[in-house]
Amino acid sequence: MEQVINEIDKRQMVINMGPQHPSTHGVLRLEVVLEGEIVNEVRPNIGYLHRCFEKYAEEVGDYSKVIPYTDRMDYVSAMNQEHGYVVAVERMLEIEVPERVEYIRVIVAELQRIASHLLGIGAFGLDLGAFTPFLYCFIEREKVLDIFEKTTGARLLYNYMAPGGLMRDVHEDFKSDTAEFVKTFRPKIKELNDLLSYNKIFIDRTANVGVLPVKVALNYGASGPVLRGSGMEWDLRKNDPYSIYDRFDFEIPVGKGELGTLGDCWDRYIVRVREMEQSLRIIEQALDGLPEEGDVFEGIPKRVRPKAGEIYTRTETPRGELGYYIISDKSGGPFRVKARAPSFVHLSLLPSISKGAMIADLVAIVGSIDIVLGEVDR
Amino acid sequence: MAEILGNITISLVHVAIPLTIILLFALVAIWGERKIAGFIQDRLGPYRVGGWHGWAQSIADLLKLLQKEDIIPKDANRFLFKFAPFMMFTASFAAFAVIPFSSAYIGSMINIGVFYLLAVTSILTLSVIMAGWASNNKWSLLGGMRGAAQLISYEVPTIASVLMVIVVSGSLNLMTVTEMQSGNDVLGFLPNWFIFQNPFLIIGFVIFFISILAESHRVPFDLPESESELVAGYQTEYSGMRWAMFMLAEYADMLLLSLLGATLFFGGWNSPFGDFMAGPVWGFFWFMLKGLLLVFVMMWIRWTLPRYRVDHLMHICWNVLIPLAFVNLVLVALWEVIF
Amino acid sequence: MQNVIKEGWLTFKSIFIGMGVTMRHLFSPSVTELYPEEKIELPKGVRAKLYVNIDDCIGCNLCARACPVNCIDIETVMATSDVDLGKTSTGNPKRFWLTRFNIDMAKCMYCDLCVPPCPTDCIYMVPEYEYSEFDRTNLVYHFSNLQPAMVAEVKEKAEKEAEEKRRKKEEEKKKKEEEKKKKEMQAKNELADNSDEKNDSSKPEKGD
Amino acid sequence: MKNAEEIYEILKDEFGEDSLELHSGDIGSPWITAGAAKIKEIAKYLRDDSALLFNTLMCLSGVHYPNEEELGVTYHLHSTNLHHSIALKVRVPIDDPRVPSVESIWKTANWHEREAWDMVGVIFDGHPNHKRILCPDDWEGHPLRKDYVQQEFYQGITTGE
Repeated sequence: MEQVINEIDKRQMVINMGPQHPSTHGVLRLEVVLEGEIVNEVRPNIGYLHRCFEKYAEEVGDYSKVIPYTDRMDYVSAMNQEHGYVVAVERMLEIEVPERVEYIRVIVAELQRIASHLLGIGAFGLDLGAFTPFLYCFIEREKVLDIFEKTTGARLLYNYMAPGGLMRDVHEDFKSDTAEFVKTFRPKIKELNDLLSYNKIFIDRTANVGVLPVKVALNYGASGPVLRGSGMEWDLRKNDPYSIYDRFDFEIPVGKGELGTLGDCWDRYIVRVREMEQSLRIIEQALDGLPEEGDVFEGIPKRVRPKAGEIYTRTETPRGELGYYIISDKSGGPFRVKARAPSFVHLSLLPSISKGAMIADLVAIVGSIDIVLGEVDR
Repeated sequence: MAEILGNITISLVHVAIPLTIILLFALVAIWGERKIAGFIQDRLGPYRVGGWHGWAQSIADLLKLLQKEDIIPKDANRFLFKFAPFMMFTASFAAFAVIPFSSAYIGSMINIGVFYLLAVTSILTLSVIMAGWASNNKWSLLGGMRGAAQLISYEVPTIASVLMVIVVSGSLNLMTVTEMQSGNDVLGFLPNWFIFQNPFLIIGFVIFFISILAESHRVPFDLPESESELVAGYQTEYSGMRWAMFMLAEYADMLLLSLLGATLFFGGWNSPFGDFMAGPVWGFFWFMLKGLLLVFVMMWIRWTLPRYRVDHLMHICWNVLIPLAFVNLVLVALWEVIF
Repeated sequence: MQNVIKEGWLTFKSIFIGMGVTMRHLFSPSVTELYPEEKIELPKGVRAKLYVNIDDCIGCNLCARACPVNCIDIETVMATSDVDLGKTSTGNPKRFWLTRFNIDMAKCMYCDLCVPPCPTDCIYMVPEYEYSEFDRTNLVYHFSNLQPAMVAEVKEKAEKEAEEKRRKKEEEKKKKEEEKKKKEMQAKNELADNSDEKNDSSKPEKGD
Repeated sequence: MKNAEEIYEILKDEFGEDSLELHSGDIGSPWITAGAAKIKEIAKYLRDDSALLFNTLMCLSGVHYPNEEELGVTYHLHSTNLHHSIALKVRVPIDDPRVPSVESIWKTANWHEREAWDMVGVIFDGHPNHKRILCPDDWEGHPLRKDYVQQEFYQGITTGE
């Protein structure tokens, strides 16, 4: 018997998944130790997309010039990244932000959350071999990007927010366009559920796969849909409110283990789907509350020069808790900026939850934690 | 001497006809699949080459593939690597010999037609594992292993479901099987196709259809290729013309199994309207129409569903399809005895 | 057994629902835009390519300082006093020759940060997006409309003037120093005078 | 829910005054500076004590202080049960930047400590996989130090322009 086991050990195969692989969501390399199709060990290797964000932020000597770079961290949800950074700088400056600016920020951030989740969901389907839902998601995402393009002038990397205000006022059709999108998008979620979420093959592939118990998730510092998928009701928009999120009425969808074990890939997936519905609710309320008049530039300070001190602020991006740790030394630029990226933390979870899975499951798990490599490597 | 020459000529004709059909089908089907995919995904699909809806896209692709560099990995087993795609195509192509395209044309009128077909298509397994192993690539190897396991397993339900029809028809000759399905007698108006003759054959057809999806490794059973997990499975290292041979073989296989399904369950070249629109030419039309409809359903499924995992695939085969197929076989036989 | 039947039923049901969805889409119109033939109109204010209205530029260098990637390269030369460069359309006086105003669009990241600081609104994004090049150096756009000969002339003139100014300044400096020396001397003298208690008589001497 | 002063008091009672200090800047949140030697015990206490229950490590950042010639590690902790947060800081001299690893207490620290080693050069004693994470293994220097000079060539490839 022992000899047989030794023999099996010799049959282990180390395989490099990535840096060029269709479903690693960017340039991620996973060293996978396989035994047949069973994954014995995964060792993620990152850094292929390292663009020295932190070094740049420290050297540039200007708080505002960092904003375009925050966009490029998680390029799928650039608005939320900006929002996090801008909130941090505003807290350091201790300034008030005009009402209208806050409302616009919430609307664009929630639109961005929908766009980002659409991409995450679509790509997850694609990883499992379902090509069509991916493109249906993209059709909807394009509509969001169209709204953004009209408002900010760019489709992906917006550089829209400034400390204390916005770079430009919204487009005149912004309100009607967004309301139209909210109206047309609801039935699309149902269609997506029909096509993918409740498809039996999809459920077979995702339920009971990559189970993440809530204790492990907390110990690893998971946040966002990954933590909520494990059944914990934790959303920084409610638990540590920033901006004006405390004014809106919405629920925190959590995984319930409906079709398998609590905290499996399907739970993480469905949390994202349901979050999109909640985002729609927030957008509707924000559109109602959006003040018609107001200058979006008046809150922008002439010089962004906070006093000495340090701050850690965290905001809820589509991927989880995005923290900015900023140390100011009274000069015009930050002394140290550390971005605590949710994807970075979630990727470190991967080895512990993919042990014993099959290679096809590994793809599903990577898809379900929805990492963006731009944010992992920064 | 003259006799030999005559035989060679006849053989060449018998080669040329199915080859033309396969090549034409492949050209149309590759374009058609992309078109269908496009329309399902609210796109347009190929649109540029050749004017109307990019009809010449497949030809352009073929020309491109012909020109591409033929790359063989340094440590690959050169002979097997080169040989595998041709073997794959040969296997599916040879099986066309026993397909009755119309009442006037069948390549070889042998009495063990179905048996021959199933035997020849089994070679596919060999070529998949050959390609996977010879590439000397870990992804290819995994793809090859998956392919071998899948194709061998799904041969059992395929054969069992074919057997159901054989129980009804009592003949292995596909021409005879087709001829038995002529006329419109079921319930007074339905054609005499086996699927209408025996209600249990509907279940039989479902089993057959699922099995041929797996046999021709189409979604949701495209595990040997599975581009999102295994990059491209056993095809990873292939390029240019050799890769085109794989594609051709895959489409030929798809057509072959669809035509087999049409022959066994949907009356082959028989017209659905009895004697109306019957005859050898119409027969060919009906036969291809039925086959292409099945191909369309396969494509439609491909652009709808995600992929199964390898253990689910095996579970479906051994725990569901095979027991069901054998139970159903008995039920079909009982129905035949009683009615 | 029951379980298997239930699973099977669920599988078929969900597959048929999904196939229904795709079938509906098969007959719904496509969303494709046939790009080179059909071009969608870009919305107002889209960020696609930087443009500088050089007639309005006063060479203040604010855009270059705002740029996070340093893709704007400006060189200015002080206009000599004999030329009047006129005013911009916004009424700001122009004081510099713009001998170089290059924007490297290969570096530009379209962040729009250079636009708001401009005092004359002469740098802005235009909705032009088809400007790819085979050679990267072609992506450096030269906005300065001064001819090389003119540049040289302007520079020479400016240098001369600067030289002149420097000379003048030095002269002035010298003058001042001399005056200072004089004053000091006088002060000394005065001091000496004071000590001699001849305050009143020393005054007319100053006028000399 | 406790604020920084209360947490500081609790910690002072447990670990004594000499290794703990409470600081705050002109703006932002206050932080507690702890001695490097005791950080692991303090971390364990912070996690397990029923009055504190800091069950998540939100962020761990390495910082280089060029004026003091010191390296720092900042731990941002949060308790999801009691909803309070605290920043904990460790300062070590740049010649001997050794800090005990808290990887066994919060798994988040695993990659973050590797990043702090990679970027700033803090050595974490007891880390199970003490390797660079973003830069290649044979990279020279720690990029986020203020006096960092980028190496000119890496494996024969120029690194700059």
